[in-house]
Amino acid sequence: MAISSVLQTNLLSPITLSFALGILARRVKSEFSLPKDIYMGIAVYLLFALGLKGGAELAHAPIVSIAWPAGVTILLGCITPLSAYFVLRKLGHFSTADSAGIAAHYGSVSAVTYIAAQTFVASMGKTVEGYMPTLLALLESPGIHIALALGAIKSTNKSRPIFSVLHEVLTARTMVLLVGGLLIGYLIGEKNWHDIEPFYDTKGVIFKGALCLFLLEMGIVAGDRLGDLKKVGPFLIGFGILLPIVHGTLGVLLGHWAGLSVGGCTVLGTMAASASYIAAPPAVRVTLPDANPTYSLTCALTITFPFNIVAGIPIYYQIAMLVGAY
Amino acid sequence: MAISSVLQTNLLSPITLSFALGILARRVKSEFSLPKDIYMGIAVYLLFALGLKGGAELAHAPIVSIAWPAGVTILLGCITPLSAYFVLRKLGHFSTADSAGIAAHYGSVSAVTYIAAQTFVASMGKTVEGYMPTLLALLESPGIHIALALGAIKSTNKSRPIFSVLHEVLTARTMVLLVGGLLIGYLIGEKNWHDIEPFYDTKGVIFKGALCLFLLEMGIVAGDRLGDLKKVGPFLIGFGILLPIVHGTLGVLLGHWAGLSVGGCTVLGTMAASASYIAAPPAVRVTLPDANPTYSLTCALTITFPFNIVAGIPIYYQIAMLVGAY
Amino acid sequence: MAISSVLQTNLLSPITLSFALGILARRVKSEFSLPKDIYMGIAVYLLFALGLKGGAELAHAPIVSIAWPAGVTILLGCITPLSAYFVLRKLGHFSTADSAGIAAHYGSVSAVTYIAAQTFVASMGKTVEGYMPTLLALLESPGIHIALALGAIKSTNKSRPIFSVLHEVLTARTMVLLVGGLLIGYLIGEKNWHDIEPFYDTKGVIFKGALCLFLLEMGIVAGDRLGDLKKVGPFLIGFGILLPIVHGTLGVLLGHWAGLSVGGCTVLGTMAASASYIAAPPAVRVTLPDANPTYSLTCALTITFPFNIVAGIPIYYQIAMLVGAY
Amino acid sequence: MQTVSLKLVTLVAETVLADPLSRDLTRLGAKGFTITEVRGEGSRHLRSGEIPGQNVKIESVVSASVADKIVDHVSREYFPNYAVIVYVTDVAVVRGEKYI
Amino acid sequence: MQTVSLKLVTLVAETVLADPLSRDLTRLGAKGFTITEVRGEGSRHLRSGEIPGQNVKIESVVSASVADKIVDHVSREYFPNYAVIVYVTDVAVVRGEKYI
Amino acid sequence: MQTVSLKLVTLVAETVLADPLSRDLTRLGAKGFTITEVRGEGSRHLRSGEIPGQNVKIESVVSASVADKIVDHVSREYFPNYAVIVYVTDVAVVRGEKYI
Ligand SMILES: Nc1ncnc2c1ncn2[C@@H]1O[C@H](COP(=O)(O)O)[C@@H](O)[C@H]1O
Ligand SMILES: Nc1ncnc2c1ncn2[C@@H]1O[C@H](COP(=O)(O)O)[C@@H](O)[C@H]1O
Ligand SMILES: Nc1ncnc2c1ncn2[C@@H]1O[C@H](COP(=O)(O)O)[C@@H](O)[C@H]1O
Ligand code: NA
Ligand code: NA
Ligand code: NA
Repeated sequence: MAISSVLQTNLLSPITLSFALGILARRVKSEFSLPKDIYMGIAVYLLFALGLKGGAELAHAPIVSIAWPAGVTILLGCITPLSAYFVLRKLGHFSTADSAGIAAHYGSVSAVTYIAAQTFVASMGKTVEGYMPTLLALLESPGIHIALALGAIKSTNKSRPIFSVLHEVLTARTMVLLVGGLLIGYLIGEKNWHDIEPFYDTKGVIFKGALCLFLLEMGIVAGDRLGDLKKVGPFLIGFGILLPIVHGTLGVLLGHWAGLSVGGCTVLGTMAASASYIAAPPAVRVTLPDANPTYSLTCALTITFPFNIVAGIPIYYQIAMLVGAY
Repeated sequence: MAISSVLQTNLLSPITLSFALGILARRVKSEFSLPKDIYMGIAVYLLFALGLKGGAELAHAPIVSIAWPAGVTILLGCITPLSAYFVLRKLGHFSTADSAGIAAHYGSVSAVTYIAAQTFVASMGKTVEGYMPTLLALLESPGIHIALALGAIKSTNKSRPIFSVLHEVLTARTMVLLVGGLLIGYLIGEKNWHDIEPFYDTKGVIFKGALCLFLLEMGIVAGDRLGDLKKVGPFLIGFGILLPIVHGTLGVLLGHWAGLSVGGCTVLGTMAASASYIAAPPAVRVTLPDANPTYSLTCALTITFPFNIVAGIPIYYQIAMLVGAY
Repeated sequence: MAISSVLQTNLLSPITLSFALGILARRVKSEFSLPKDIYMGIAVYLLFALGLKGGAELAHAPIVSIAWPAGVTILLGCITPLSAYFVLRKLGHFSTADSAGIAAHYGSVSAVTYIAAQTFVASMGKTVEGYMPTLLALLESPGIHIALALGAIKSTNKSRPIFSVLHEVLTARTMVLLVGGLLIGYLIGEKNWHDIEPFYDTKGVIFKGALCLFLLEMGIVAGDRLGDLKKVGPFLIGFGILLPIVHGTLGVLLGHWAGLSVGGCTVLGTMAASASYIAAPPAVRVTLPDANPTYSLTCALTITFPFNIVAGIPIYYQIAMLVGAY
Repeated sequence: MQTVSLKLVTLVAETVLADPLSRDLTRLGAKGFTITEVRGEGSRHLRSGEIPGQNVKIESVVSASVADKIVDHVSREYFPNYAVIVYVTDVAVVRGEKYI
Repeated sequence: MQTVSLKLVTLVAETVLADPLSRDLTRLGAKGFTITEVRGEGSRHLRSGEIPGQNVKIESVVSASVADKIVDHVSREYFPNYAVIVYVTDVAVVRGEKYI
Repeated sequence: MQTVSLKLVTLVAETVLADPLSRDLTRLGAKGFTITEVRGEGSRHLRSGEIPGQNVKIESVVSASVADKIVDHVSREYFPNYAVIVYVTDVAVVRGEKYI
């Protein structure tokens, strides 16, 4: 399929359009937003569903088949925060705190971007390895820890004891629901899974329907911050688009090398390219007080997230095709 | 089918009974109510679903076929606030502010009443034009603006600058979700729509199930205000029942004239007969400070809404049959 | 099926594992919890679904067939609070207030435990009488009233006028949704029920999916209170396990005697064995100020609830088999 | 604009007391009150209610004498058994008659 | 640490007034404000809004003169037609310049 | 009923500080505190957190000396980098010992 038509398919997906509607609503100064608890509730549902589904699939997959993909995923979790940090520090001349803070976001992963990639791949008629949610869980925290450690070491200011923060990240919502869901999905077995599958199936209608509402609110949150683009300046805007492409390509290549299918490569690339805006921000905020949160959040939420949703994912998919993943 | 049995079918629908349960709960002084965010969340879902479904249908309908129905809808949006205003001012001798305030409610539309009409028509085995949600969106705001302008001009008191309010109404939740949903549903195309249809289909089980919970809470809210019936007096009670019948008949006739089916006529009549209790109240409250909110809200929520749900809709349906809509 | 494999089936059910995950999350000091309104919203949905489904079934059942089961249910509602009270007073030497307070919890019923029993029985391939939700509604309040009356009479301290509390219990969320749902389900008739059945069916996927999220949060709430086990001491811990077995056995026997199937006996036994932690606590708190809420809530929520979910229900099932219910 | 000086009585108590306390306030002469859902920690560590630490804050602007009555009543009726605190602040209001 | 004494102006009003009032506060010289969703009962028993009794509490630390302006403005513009109250408390803050 | 006069310390800060601040309060001698979810606007316009403007209000009744310690600590540790304000009010309580 031509890149153009791929892009179009992606642009006209309910996910992309719901996100666009959210941004539009804020641009016309609408005061509408999803009730806070609903937004949180959908997030819980999406993450739990990801975990359960992943666990159910895991029950079939021979553990060995995951070894290599898991390995490269953790590798990505170690490389991406460092590459981000040094680009910001050396090329962008940002303070250690700011560099580390932003790096923590790009070293981690955005679950919603992951889901969007999965949905996109499916719409391309390709399949994705069932154990991808496991990789998602693996990529969640290492990047944050590495970046924060880096910031804590390098920064002259005393920064809050880092261990309590490591713990907070490891026990945060995403980890509980993702890892917990994986365990449950793995343990309950075929029959029980089929009882709840229509509700939690990430290809199911409930999941897809809820996802639209979630992206509508994400659009509103991002639209809210469009104004901050001025504050972050051209370098970070370029950074928020180019680094994902680099990380995404790296993810695709490593995924291919680890034997992932074209679908798996696309999703792993997207994971590497995505930036966390849920787990990372509070961790960075309390550990590196003098890191400016406007920088990291605007990059992750207002630049990289939309870029990945709209153009990034199709690009990583094309790369995956090029490297000739089957 | 005889009117009696039609009424009975309607009385025993889950919607009507859930609403009745809500009222009953308040009458026996139960403190139960739906959590606020859930109530809001269901409202968001219902409106978004209406929009998406309407948009998906719109994709098929030849735009021209909507021209006339759209025209009469806007006409209704201009007539109904004026008729309401003058009845209140001349016959009811209400202050300009109160007359305009109440007129703003009756010039607009209640989405839930619209949904109830749609469900009722379906239960009668009749179909409704797919583009009705578009008409719903068209009828939402003109009435409010006309009534508020009227009040602002006529009232001696200075009233808050009206333009900011016009903007608020146009960008309120209902408009964002309805118009936004229409656009998305229109753009995503067949395949994408089918992916999310079971979740958002207004004839689907999720929609119908959520609707019951929503009407349960609406019953509670209405039951809460039953006591206010004393405060508004017999004139407004009569007004809240008779004006909808007049507006409803007018809506059916204009709909028939514009070539709508019996289902479409019934729904358009119901739209004209219904009174807004979401969009109108805040707009009126800030623009016309000396309009008594107890009057307008009690009429819209405690008199007209239940009347339409229980008796109004079947009546408009009968009228549609009489005028011989096919 | 051997008790061991029955236990295992139960341990690996999504419900049990979700509950376990919640406890685990709290043990690792995760701060995750379901948004309050979502938790409340799911509770509303579960109770309303129970009612509707029960009502729909009731429409078929010949009323007479319920007479005996209803009778023994009310009997259980009178016996269980008394047995609980005297065990605590005489053997445990607790104050009148504390004894009455705890007794109010064990005299009532936990809807979630009821649901777990129903799901378990189904997973054993057995059916349950359709009118069980009616029995659930019957068992909800008598026990609370009897225990509170007992406490009010015996306690020397003046306790808050009891009648307002009786009213509060009778009009609380559970009663409104359960009894209201029963009425609606009974009245709407076949066709209407089938329209909403997939959404509200207690065997349906939405119900089962939502139930997992609910038990996840219940696990968190219970995990939060594990620390209180120290405060309540060994007697109450034993009480929280042994009394349910006694009440459960009694429930099974009376159910069998009233002609319930093995499924019905298991569920009725579970109802008798379960302790309320929604309706009872506030009623007790305001009526018996000097009853220590830590005692009653820890017993009901941290001891008896998990015990029933994990071991109790399978045990009552085995007993039902033994007494030779068909 | 000249103002009169009144008392703001603030109660923080476990949620279940929201209704009893508001009734008491009205009975003791308060003309109105404002309720906020809060969470908190104190010295008593009482874990009543399904979700512990869920409290309500009830604020009422009243005359000095009514303030005394409320503080008095609350500390007699509720302190012994309930997780509740009360404190009083001086406030200046316009149209003092509204609150008396 | 030495502190300066300022005024805390507290408004409780029906939800629909949240935006107009915050705009007014800023216009009258408040450098910031904090909004809380509350519910309440008063003497007016106005049932505006779908769910009655839903109010907002707006608190702002300001100078004495700004406090006067706000009280003045609110009682003139809003008292007659809206469910709203306002009261003023003395507060001590550090870095007083932040609020002036 | 005779009352003692104490201090009510009020902190408004971005949500992420809720835990660190409560820990600090306890460490500095506060016997309890009440937390409210609020939203607000100030001079700093820092947009930390996914949804900007989401703050917490932490209130604690403490002795004058503890109040000083808290104000001191907060303005030293948090003012430079965080969106946070603190102010102190006089309050009258019964059973003052509960708070000291
Ligand atoms: N010193 C304090 N300052 C502010 N709020 C307090 C204080 N002590 C207790 N509270 C509040 O009062 C509730 C009950 O406190 P207690 O009775 O001490 O457990 C707590 O949950 C807090 O919300
Ligand atoms: N005396 C009072 N103390 C505290 N809050 C009050 C008082 N009177 C009124 N309020 C608040 O102000 C709102 C409007 O009051 P009113 O205008 O008297 O109906 C009420 O809903 C309460 O939230
Ligand atoms: N003058 C003020 N009065 C009341 N609250 C304020 C004031 N200034 C700031 N705040 C609160 O403190 C938070 C942080 O303010 P700032 O650090 O100035 O951005 C704001 O979001 C408000 O909730
Ligand atoms: Na990444
Ligand atoms: Na209308
Ligand atoms: Na029981």
